[in-house]
Amino acid sequence: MPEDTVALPSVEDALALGLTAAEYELVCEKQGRAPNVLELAMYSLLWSEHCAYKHSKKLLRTLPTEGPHVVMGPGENAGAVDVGGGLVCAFKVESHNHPSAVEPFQGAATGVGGILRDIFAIGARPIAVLDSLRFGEPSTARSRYLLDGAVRGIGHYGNSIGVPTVGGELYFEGPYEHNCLVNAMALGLAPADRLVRSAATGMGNVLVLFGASTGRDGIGGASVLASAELGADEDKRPTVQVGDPFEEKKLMECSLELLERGLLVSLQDLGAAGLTSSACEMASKGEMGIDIELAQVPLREPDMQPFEIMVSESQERMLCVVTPANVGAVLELCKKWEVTGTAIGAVTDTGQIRVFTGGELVGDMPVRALVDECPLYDLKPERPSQPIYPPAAAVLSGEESPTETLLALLASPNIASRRPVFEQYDAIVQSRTVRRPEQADAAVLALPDGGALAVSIDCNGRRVAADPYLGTIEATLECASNLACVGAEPLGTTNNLNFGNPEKPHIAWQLTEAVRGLAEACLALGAPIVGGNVSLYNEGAASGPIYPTPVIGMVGRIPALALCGRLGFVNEGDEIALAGACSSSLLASELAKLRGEILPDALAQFDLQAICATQRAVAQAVAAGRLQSAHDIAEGGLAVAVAECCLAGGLGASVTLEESGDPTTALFGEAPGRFLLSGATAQMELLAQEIPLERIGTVGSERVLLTAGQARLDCTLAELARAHGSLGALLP
Amino acid sequence: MKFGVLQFPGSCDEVDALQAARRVGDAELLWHGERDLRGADAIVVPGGFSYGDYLRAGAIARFAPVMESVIAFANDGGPVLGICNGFQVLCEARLLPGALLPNANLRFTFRQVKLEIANPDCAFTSAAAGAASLSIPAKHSWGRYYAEEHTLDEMERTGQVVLRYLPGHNFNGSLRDIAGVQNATGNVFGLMPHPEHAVDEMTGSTDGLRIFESMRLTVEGARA
Amino acid sequence: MRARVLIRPKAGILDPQGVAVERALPALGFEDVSGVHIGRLVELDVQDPSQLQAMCEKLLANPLIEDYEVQLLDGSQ
Amino acid sequence: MRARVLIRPKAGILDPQGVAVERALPALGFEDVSGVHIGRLVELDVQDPSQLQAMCEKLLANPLIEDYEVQLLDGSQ
Ligand SMILES: Nc1ncnc2c1ncn2[C@@H]1O[C@H](COP(=O)(O)OP(=O)(O)O)[C@@H](O)[C@H]1O
Ligand SMILES: [Mg+2]
Repeated sequence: MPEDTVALPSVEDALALGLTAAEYELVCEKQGRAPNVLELAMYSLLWSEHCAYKHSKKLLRTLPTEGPHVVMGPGENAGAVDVGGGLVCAFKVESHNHPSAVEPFQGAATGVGGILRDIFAIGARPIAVLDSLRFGEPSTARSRYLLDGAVRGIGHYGNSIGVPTVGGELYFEGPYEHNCLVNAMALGLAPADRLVRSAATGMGNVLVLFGASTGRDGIGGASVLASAELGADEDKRPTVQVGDPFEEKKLMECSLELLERGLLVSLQDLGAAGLTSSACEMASKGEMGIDIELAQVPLREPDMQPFEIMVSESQERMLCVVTPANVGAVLELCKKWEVTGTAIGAVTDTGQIRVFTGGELVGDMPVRALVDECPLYDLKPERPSQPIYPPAAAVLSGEESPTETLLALLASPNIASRRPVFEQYDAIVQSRTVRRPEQADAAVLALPDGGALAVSIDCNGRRVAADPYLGTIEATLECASNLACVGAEPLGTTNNLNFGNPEKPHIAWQLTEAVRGLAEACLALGAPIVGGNVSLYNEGAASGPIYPTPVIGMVGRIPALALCGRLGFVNEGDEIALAGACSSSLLASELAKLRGEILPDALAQFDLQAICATQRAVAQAVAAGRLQSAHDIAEGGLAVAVAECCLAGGLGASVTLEESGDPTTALFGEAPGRFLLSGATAQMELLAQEIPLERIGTVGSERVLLTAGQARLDCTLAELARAHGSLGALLP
Repeated sequence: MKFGVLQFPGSCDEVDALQAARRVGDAELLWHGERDLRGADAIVVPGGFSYGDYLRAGAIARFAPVMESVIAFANDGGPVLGICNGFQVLCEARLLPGALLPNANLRFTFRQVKLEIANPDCAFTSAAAGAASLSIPAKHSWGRYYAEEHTLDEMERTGQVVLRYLPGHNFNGSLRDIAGVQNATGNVFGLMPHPEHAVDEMTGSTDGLRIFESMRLTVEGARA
Repeated sequence: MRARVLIRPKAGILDPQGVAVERALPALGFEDVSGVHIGRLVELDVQDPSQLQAMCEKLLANPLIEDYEVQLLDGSQ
Repeated sequence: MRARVLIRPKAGILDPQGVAVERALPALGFEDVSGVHIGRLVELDVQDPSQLQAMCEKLLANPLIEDYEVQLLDGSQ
């Protein structure tokens, strides 16, 4: 190493960068000396929670990751499943929570940009985006501001780059007030033989950086942002990363064409921790070393320090490994797409990552130490003895009539139509979208072989808060139910674990229980985990932790596109049936929230295997064209599901529940694995031989009539539509 | 009959347009940096965000080398269809009157819209004759059609207003509900809604196919 | 030389952004604001300032819908 | 009183519009243009110009990523 004239950073600097004193000691040990500024910055990022999964890696190892359809499991930029016809579907969900809390438009936009890069980094062309959003109650101006900004940001990026946003979810709950969640999922398609990994191999091969130039964006972002609780202290505002979808569009086309022409050895996007993380992870996976010459990196601002260049999170950049013979052709193709490409380094056999500026060595670290030897921590889970979350303010007293209750539920921000949001997204570009939002429970995307993909993203954080284990199973089941409603059986699952501070025992307990539930549900469904993301420390300084929110994304296949399901009623006179065995409960339901009830400390038990069997039967019935409509019964229970099927089909219905129990529970109670189906009587009779199924009414007329014991509910479609349209007021 | 579909950096709907055109004829993509139209009988300037739509939608794309050839082709009477961003490009290139401004609702909006055919005799709607209305998706943030009052009067008089939003469907605030216009000689046509996304029942509607069908009839009619 | 171009919506053309800002201000406690118009600001370094007008006509502004005004800034910039 | 607010991307923050325009200009025959930045222009009538700064902070600009400059124009406007 050159005799550094500047003072070496101290242990205090390490602490400020988010490392512990013990971790700093370990860095010194790995280096055999005290690290310099550049090295410490790189260690602090790669050893951050965000990059090293210090508190979650051991848990993640318990997830099932293998199955007959899995082509690429966790560990690469995205996972992938075989979808037949020689194609694979790559998909992944990722969070951009903290950047979105600071600047919702750019935070959400760059979140979409980031997840898209993960998809095309493995050689798949992105074909769809889904967004998963959570804010505080919409009564606060801040929540509305964050909602508006995030939705605009997602639309701005997805619309401009030409990838349809085909689905998503949106919740408003107090615990997200100071720490909103903005997760984005993307899917891509690739010929099975074109998938590329990120391992840097081949001594002497060249490292080419291409895409946007490097500026001071998000410096310190990954470690500082992802591991410190957001305080009221506004001075800590980092430099906001600004997204450029136009640049990314060119980058995407360029990357895909480079792969199609077979010009690359490996490819990797630059995300959190920028060049540091990309280069080190490529070297680690290939068990090689890498030399980087910073003087070659195109800069947006002059006079950037070496450490700034190495940790910059400037968006829209990719790194690839190329054989020397192909460098010319690669740079030529970059030119065609008006993308700046530069050779910045080489693959070595040293096992070291060495950083040079103008030939002078300014950093030298063992790749293994940086990437694989960050200490992992055990969680100390402890079930809380006290309720963690206060109840929401009551908006219903419990004295309302069934009709008033239904209208209040339909108008509640968690249930009202998401149209004002999804109308800001292009859902149809690429001409694959067979089911758009509100046409079915899952989005349906046509495949060239006459089949289709179904995709859904889901998680009811309030139910997970009540019972992290069962709540996570429910979230996973709900994804599978959504797929079943369009006729699909699941192929694989992705997840984003959004939790509070895992060093706190009750958060550690939530996380542990949730992962246990996720593993169990994925096994039961035969839908292994192919990838995901973890976002911890989601807490507001005053407001406490968010609801534990394991966002689940699931992809399935439909055999024949033409038979995919829809949720709206289709024909007057069709029979309506309720499928599924679980008896519903008001515990942790949307109605309980509207009534201001405190969360229970457990959810009702259910039979996981029986639910999976019901889902399979429904999926098969839909895929065989035996049903006219199918809708899973979720927030707001049966009554809300009936209303949604009526609104989507523009038809009324009359439904009578024979069940003797409490009518309010029958109408508005919630439970996993229940479906509202419509179709011909003969089909219902047939299906009733396979699964628990109760025929409860008929489609028809202008009115919606529901009877449960003594309770009677009666309203017009127009009244339902008015209540259901209440979200428009939040996004004028 | 062969369509040439332009491709700019930032085009998004060019493959959709290509596939739609292929339902009625041959079609190939034409790269923005080349001047050769490769013998195309009709040109489609597709939707998307050419050059990110930075500055003004379509403002930069209209200077692409391929546009020089398209302008010459149009001036020779060749049929040119501009969809969404392509419509904006054709206005910026002065091949069509008027301009497109940010939506009155100030948001990107995606909605299936109903359109009235204001000029059923035009080269781009002849195959839709008799249709009461067309159902075609629109999706844009810069779709508010504007031209000066006297220009609008003149356009209405001469049949240059080809498509209008039906009542309740003009979310972008276009003057006189204008959704699509043609030039004075009737060979250049631009519209904000996306006919290439309405060519298959599976994805919603087939009304857009009639626009491509009309272009084929026009080209073949001229040849006969 | 540093130059600045101010580009405004032409008088008489609806400026929904200006309207939206004008509507939002009172709720934030700013009364008595009117005539709000929103346009674009372009700043650039040019060798030859005589090119600026052509640049505006051709690219930076659309004269059908926008007016523009060129300001030459202190050459020392 | 008529006022003008110039809003620009903060130094160091990516300005994708400026980059795209700068790249386009040479092809249109405008060489030697550099440092292109694109921002917004807000013009308005205010009774109380002392409110302008607060207005910018709260609504007109996004102080996280934009700088602003307030100009008071000739009162006769
Ligand atoms: N909750 C999770 N479940 C399964 N795999 C996960 C999870 N979180 C992260 N992973 C996997 O760990 C790897 C590293 O993730 P990440 O650091 O987010 O990658 P990237 O930098 O490419 O976004 C990826 O392969 C990802 O799929
Ligand atoms: Mg990645």
